[in-house]
Amino acid sequence: MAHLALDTAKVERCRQLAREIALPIEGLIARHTTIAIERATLRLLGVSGAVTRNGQLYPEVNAIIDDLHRLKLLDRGVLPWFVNGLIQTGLEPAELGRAVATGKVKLESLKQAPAETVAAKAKKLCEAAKKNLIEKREYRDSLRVETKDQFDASGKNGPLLYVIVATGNIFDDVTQARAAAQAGADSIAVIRSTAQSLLDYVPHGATTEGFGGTYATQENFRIMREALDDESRKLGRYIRLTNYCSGLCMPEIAALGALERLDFLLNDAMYGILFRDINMKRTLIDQHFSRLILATSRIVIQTGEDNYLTTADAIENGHQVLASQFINERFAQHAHLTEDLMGLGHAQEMNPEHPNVFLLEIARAQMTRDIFPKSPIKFMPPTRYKCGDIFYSHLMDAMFNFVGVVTGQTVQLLGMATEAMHTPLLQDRWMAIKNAKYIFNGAKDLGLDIRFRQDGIIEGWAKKVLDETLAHLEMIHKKGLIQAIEERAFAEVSRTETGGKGHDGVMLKSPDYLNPFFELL
Amino acid sequence: MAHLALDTAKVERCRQLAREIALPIEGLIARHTTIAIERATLRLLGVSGAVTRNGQLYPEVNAIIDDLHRLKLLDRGVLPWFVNGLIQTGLEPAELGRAVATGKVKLESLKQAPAETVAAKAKKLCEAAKKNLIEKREYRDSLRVETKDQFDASGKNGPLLYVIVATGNIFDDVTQARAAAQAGADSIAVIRSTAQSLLDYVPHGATTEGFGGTYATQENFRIMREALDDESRKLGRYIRLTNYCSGLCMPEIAALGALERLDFLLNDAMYGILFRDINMKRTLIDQHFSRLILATSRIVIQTGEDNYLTTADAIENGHQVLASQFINERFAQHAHLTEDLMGLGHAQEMNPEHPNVFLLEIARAQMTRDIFPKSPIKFMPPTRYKCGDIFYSHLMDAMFNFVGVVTGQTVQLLGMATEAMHTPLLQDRWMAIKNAKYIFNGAKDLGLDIRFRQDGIIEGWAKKVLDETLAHLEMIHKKGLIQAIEERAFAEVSRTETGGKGHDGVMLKSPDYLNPFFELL
Amino acid sequence: MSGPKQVDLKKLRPYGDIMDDGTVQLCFTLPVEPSPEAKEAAIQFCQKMGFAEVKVATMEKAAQGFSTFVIYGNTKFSVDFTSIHVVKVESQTKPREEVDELIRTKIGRKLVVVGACTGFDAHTVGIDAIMNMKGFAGDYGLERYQWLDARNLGAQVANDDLLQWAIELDADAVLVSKVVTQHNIHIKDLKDLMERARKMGLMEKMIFVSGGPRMTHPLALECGFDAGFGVGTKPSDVASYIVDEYLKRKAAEAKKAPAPKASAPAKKASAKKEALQKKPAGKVKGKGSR
Amino acid sequence: MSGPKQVDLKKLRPYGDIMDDGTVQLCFTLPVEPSPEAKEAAIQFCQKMGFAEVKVATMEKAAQGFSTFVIYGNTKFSVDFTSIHVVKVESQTKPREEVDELIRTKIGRKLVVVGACTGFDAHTVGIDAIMNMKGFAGDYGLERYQWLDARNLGAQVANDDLLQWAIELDADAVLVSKVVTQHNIHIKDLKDLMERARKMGLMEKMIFVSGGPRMTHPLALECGFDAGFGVGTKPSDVASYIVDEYLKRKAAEAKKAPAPKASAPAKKASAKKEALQKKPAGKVKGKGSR
Ligand code: B12
Ligand code: B12
Ligand SMILES: Cc1ncc(COP(=O)(O)O)c(C=O)c1O
Ligand SMILES: Cc1ncc(COP(=O)(O)O)c(C=O)c1O
Repeated sequence: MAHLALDTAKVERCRQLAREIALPIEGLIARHTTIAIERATLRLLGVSGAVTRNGQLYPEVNAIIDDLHRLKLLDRGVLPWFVNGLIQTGLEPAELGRAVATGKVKLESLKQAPAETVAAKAKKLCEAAKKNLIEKREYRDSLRVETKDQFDASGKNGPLLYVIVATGNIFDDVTQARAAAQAGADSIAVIRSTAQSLLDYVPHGATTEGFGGTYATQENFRIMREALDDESRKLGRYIRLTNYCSGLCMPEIAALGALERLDFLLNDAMYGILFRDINMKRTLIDQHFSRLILATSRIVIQTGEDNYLTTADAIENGHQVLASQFINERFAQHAHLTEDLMGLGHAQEMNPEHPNVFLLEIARAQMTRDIFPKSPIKFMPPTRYKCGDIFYSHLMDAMFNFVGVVTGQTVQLLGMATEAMHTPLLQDRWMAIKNAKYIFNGAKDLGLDIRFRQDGIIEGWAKKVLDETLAHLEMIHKKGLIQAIEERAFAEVSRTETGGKGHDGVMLKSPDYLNPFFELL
Repeated sequence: MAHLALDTAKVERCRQLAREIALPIEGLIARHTTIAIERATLRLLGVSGAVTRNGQLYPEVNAIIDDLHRLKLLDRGVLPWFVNGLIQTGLEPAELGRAVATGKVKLESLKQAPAETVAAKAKKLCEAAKKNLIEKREYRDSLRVETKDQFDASGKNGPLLYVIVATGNIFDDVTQARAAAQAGADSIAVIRSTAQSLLDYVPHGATTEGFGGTYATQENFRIMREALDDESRKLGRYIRLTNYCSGLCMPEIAALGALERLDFLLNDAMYGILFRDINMKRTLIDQHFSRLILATSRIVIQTGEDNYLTTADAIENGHQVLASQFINERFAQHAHLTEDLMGLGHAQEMNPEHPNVFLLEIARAQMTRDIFPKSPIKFMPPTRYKCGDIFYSHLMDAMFNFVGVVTGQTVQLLGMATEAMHTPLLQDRWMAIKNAKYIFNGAKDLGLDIRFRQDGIIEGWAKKVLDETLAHLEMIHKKGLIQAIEERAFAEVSRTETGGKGHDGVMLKSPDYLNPFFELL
Repeated sequence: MSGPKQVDLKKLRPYGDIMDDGTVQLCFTLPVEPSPEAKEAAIQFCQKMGFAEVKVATMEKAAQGFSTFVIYGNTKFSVDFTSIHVVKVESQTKPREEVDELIRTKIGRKLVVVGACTGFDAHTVGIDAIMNMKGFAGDYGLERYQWLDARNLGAQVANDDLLQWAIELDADAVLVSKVVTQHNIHIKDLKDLMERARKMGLMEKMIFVSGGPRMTHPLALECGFDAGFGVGTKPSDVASYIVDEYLKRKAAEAKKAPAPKASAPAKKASAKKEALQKKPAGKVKGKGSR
Repeated sequence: MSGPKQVDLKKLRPYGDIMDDGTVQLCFTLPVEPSPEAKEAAIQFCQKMGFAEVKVATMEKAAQGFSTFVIYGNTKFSVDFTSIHVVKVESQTKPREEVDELIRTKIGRKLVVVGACTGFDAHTVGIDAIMNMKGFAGDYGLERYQWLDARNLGAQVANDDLLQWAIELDADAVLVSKVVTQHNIHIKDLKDLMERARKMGLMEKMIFVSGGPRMTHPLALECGFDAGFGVGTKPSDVASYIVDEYLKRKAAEAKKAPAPKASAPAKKASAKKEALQKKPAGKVKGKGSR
């Protein structure tokens, strides 16, 4: 790979700043829990059912947590109540969950076992839950071995072909996913239905209705993974499954993804804040717990910096993306995620008519590769400048694929010629995969065969963006992350500490807060 | 521009060999004339009409030459007879041409003026004809200045956008040509009707019928050039016109192109032999006279080595293309063409699914640029591997455009997404131009910003092809060009010295052969 | 032999490389394996659509049980271009200064414009392009207009909330952006909004404008809006329309009852002030808004 | 809520992202300037072709007076896949060895095959791919067959010359390649050839096979040929067909008159020899042939 001559001292300084920027937030994380974390905890213990509330399926975990939250009893966490319930009723977690959700048992009004007993049983249960996660992980890894999986996080074996399905109907999604896999896709992302991230519960069961995407539910995960297991074996190629974690249910989706053997989860420390107006504290606290789970299950996170460039100009704002990547990297480390699990995101969104635009995109992609050498970087395609001229749009994707393979990106989310029109048709995806295969094969070793001219346009642009990034992080460091976000540090969006959705789901932990997962994961 | 480290001694040796290979042929050229040369001579003097023979328009020059040839009187050339005719009848060339063609005057049976008188008048007429050519050239050049023409033969200003029109109807061609120019095309090539090159006369007048192309006639040239003059002025951009010279009427088409201010003419020393089975001697003798005319009018020739790769495999036969280019270069020099008029042709025709195919194509294109730095190289698009999947085909053209701009080719003949289907539709051409503009702009200075890794795949391939070329030229040198061609030196085609069409049109010049153009042009 | 065939507007047909050849390119996928029968099915299908000379450029196996085709055909249909009439937004786009001047002189108070991207739709870039200072393609947004009081509520705003704000701010015009169109969600949401507006009797009081990449003026009318704008709309197009429409309505009113006009401005002004107090910070700080 | 909707072969329709949605992409150019009217014309045109929900992805100015459209529509048409019947070449492709073996055992003499690309058509690559040693896509050409005597006359061969050669060489099969198809020149030339062949009474004596990128078996039959082959044909497909067809005819003859069969081979053999003497070198040295 042709590498850029970047000032490593500046890169180190950026990491240093990110660490210091994250520090106060890490304190905040330690002191709080959220209703989502407590629900995720119950899910890990096996509470997975749903009850019908005014005609709609409502998860048992929500029913349980809602009540305790209303009674202001959650600052101790859900476990003291729930585990005590298990002791008093002698039921299994799943049984108790149902009993409580259906009102047959009231956790708050049961007699209390001694704290030590509860704590001890809680620990045992959580250890069992962790063991379960590890078994799922090992099964997934064995399937990868069985299918001779070639994936290399640092991108050695060329970009992975990653496509989305988004029919809204999980069964149609399966049809599309199988077709894509047969055409050559390596990973299938099931786009979530519009604004599911704003629901404070995870819908239940298989779903066939959704807008712009399909609901992320445990059953939908299972159905899709089952189909992909089948295709993986048929094709002798391991096909990955991706879904979306960020949102009001970040910890729960992480738990469900872990239980259903997902490979990638879109998981960003700030996406919810910036793009879904979810409360800052809520998001920052949730993302940590969710990542603890993913670290245990060794699921690759994919961050959402690419989104910055869909709203802010990509030529001017490259530094925001890089600055955010350093911060996401730091939060990931804090949750024990190893570098090969940090799928940092960026995108090729510059104005296609800008002179020498490919040189600037190469500079951005190459520096991302060079600064995060072990990261399974997620490279997102042109979307914003995509237009109704599908033939031109198809070319933009070809040049995106070209930049991806030349700079050694790890995960290439394939662009669609019809991006400006509709969610992908089967033929759009087939065409996109053919596009990527052609370019990846034809330019296979080009990155290794060229060098960038010293102080040329490419190197110059990379230097410029690194300097701007450093300055940007210095600014954030001075103001503090929260203040900086309020002042539009990222994607031209302003959010406040107390504003946004889900703030009331955040609680200060009491001294007797109990949740062994924080130690175990 | 990233340059390749090529062994200049080897390149020099190739040129040396080409000179020696051409030498015997140059002798042959000096000793012979052809019916086409003599017809072209008359056309330069102003004989441009046609007579009707069995319902068809037949050029006066053919009528005149046919008769003299039948009577075996042409070894002195047509001028002794025709100029004497002018003296005896006192008619103007055009008038005499008509009179002879209609049988009113028999050149052979007129009384003879003294040789000196004839020679003197012949010289005067040819000088006037040359003056006329130069006026046309100057008018063309003034129009280029008026429209601030940016063309640079060495490719400094980026590849020129060159498209073909081929409706078969000159008036529809004009519609298509104007549309292409408005969309951004810099040069319009009017493809000739299938196999016109096998006609031993140039059709007359405006034509509206043709297969796979439109007949090359003086009137069609005029009609198209007039339309392009108009567009050039409207768009403030000089639009070039191209047509096809090689074939049985090579010298005449050169003359007509010169008279109608063409900018490019497809003119190859061996194309007719290899691809139209036209007799070797005929072709080699004709090409020289045609090029003398083009040198005077400073019309850029474009050679046809690209065709080799449409029949022979492009990965294996790169050396044939390069060897042929050296030979074409030598014959061009011999006809006084300067480097900036030698549009050597090559093409991107490798199997698109070959691993690292873009690296190999870059190597081929770059070495062509480096070995012929001042040549207005003509780079031809993928055609052979083009398929019915127009979306994929469109990508092949994008990568062709990419290689073209990165390696600094001069003239980029734009590929069409529908290449495997039909001659281009208006929308196909529009799409192709949009493709080229996008890639050329986005990768504008990429060639300057990269270096090729020493002994990398690209450099390695270039070295290999140069070595094979040297060996190939040594072989041709040993056997002689004629024998080598019989033994398939180029494009896997075998031709013999006496085989092929038009051999009977070749004549040994007699000692009193008269044609001042050989000294004047 | 004369010039090329001229276009016959009464019988307008697609142009390939000769006038009236009716050439059309198609690409579609049939849910069957590639086979001679599949190809024949594709051809018959094109013939049903009225194509003569159906040329199958390619039949590709897109996946098990799916064949994708690229086809060229020559249609037998033509349309009478001379008889086509398109309903267009009745307004001439004017420069910002002119619009401001018009409002200042002819209305004498700021016009209040409330905008949002409604329902679950989270796409703010479109409405931002119209409303935010910055604007779009070098054309300043409505917030930049001196005589417009533009309020961008951001995205994912429920229809009811939008109308509530419109009432509280005493809006003269309401702008609605819809970008997600899958399963025609945009049409459902837009009709729902206008249904509520009608019930609340806001139709006469306010000018309702919708927009989005798939929006057209006719479609907007069909959904009950006063106007609709699509791809490439510029803020000045919208501002110009709003003021023209406002004046047209006033003129019409005037004919009926010229009396109450005078006091209006005053009332408006005050009403607006209060509303602004009520307006929670969070809202105005919506994604991408000022 | 169960599985996805299954395909209904009696009502086969294009598949976009849901079974039966009938999605089709179109691209065409109208000879008018881009304008709302032009867009409407494009929409009406699509409606005439039976499209519902016509979505104009883009209207581009391709040139003065030309608008190019990309459109997505949902067709209302479907075809009955179960009732489709395609006439196919009746022959099973066999490996070279098998074909040679068949000829050796069942016919006992080499079959003579003469091929050319006719008329002004100069495209030899196609016929070469079928006839030359080298072959196509790893499948050896007819010249490589021990029991075939394959003669490739190259390109731009006049119909009469081809037939003359077929007669002189006493050919069993005649192969004709047509690549240029503009204005259906290929159909004209092919029909002309068969007209002459019929007049000369060669129809029964020889097997006439045509091929080319736009050729289909049905089209070949329409032009009077016995079989036609299109894109991607392999030499072995052709060789297999020739021998099968030859044997079929012999069998049919046999029924009628089993007598003259015996002498045939001998006659053939000699006839061929002479012809070869006559055959001018130039000819066989045709472009691309050995
Ligand atoms: C940027 C973007 C996003 C960003 C949005 C960021 C933001 N804050 O807006 C992010 C990444 C968050 C996003 C998310 C999603 N998106 Co999105 N997104 C896009 C994208 C790439 C560009 C849209 C855009 O900004 N265009 C630029 C603006 C300026 O153009 P415009 O909206 O057309 O606005 C102009 C005119 O329409 C008009 N106009 C618009 N509104 C109004 C209003 C009025 C009153 C007036 C007068 C005029 C007017 O004026 C504007 C200026 O000319 C498009 C694809 C594309 N290239 O179009 C997909 C696209 C719109 N997204 C889509 C989808 C499905 C989603 C998701 C549901 C999942 C997914 N597939 O990505 C999620 C969830 C979003 C949600 N809950 O709604 C689909 C919609 C498919 C459909 N037709 O239904 C698209 C088409 C992509 C695709 N092919 O799948 N997306
Ligand atoms: C190579 C080529 C040339 C070469 C030909 C060299 C040669 N000696 O053959 C050169 C450069 C000389 C050339 C010239 C021209 N060409 Co040309 N050429 C092509 C090209 C790029 C590839 C054709 C090819 O070799 N295909 C590979 C072979 C193996 O495929 P195939 O022919 O289909 O053959 C297979 C099957 O069809 C079948 N088959 C074919 N013949 C037969 C016969 C029998 C008996 C059987 C059983 C099977 C069979 O088996 C083969 C193997 O599977 C095509 C574009 C394309 N990509 O298709 C244009 C193309 C065919 N050419 C075209 C034209 C118009 C010309 C020209 C007139 C001008 C121009 N536009 O280039 C000139 C003049 C030629 C003339 N007088 O006829 C057009 C034809 C348009 C049309 N549909 O009418 C095309 C489609 C390009 C275009 N879009 O303009 N051309
Ligand atoms: C990090 C991240 N999380 C989640 C999502 C999807 O979020 P939603 O479901 O809200 O569209 C995205 C989409 O781009 C993302 O980048
Ligand atoms: C050098 C040269 N001359 C002439 C032609 C066209 O020749 P014809 O008219 O015989 O197709 C070509 C086509 O590729 C060419 O390369």
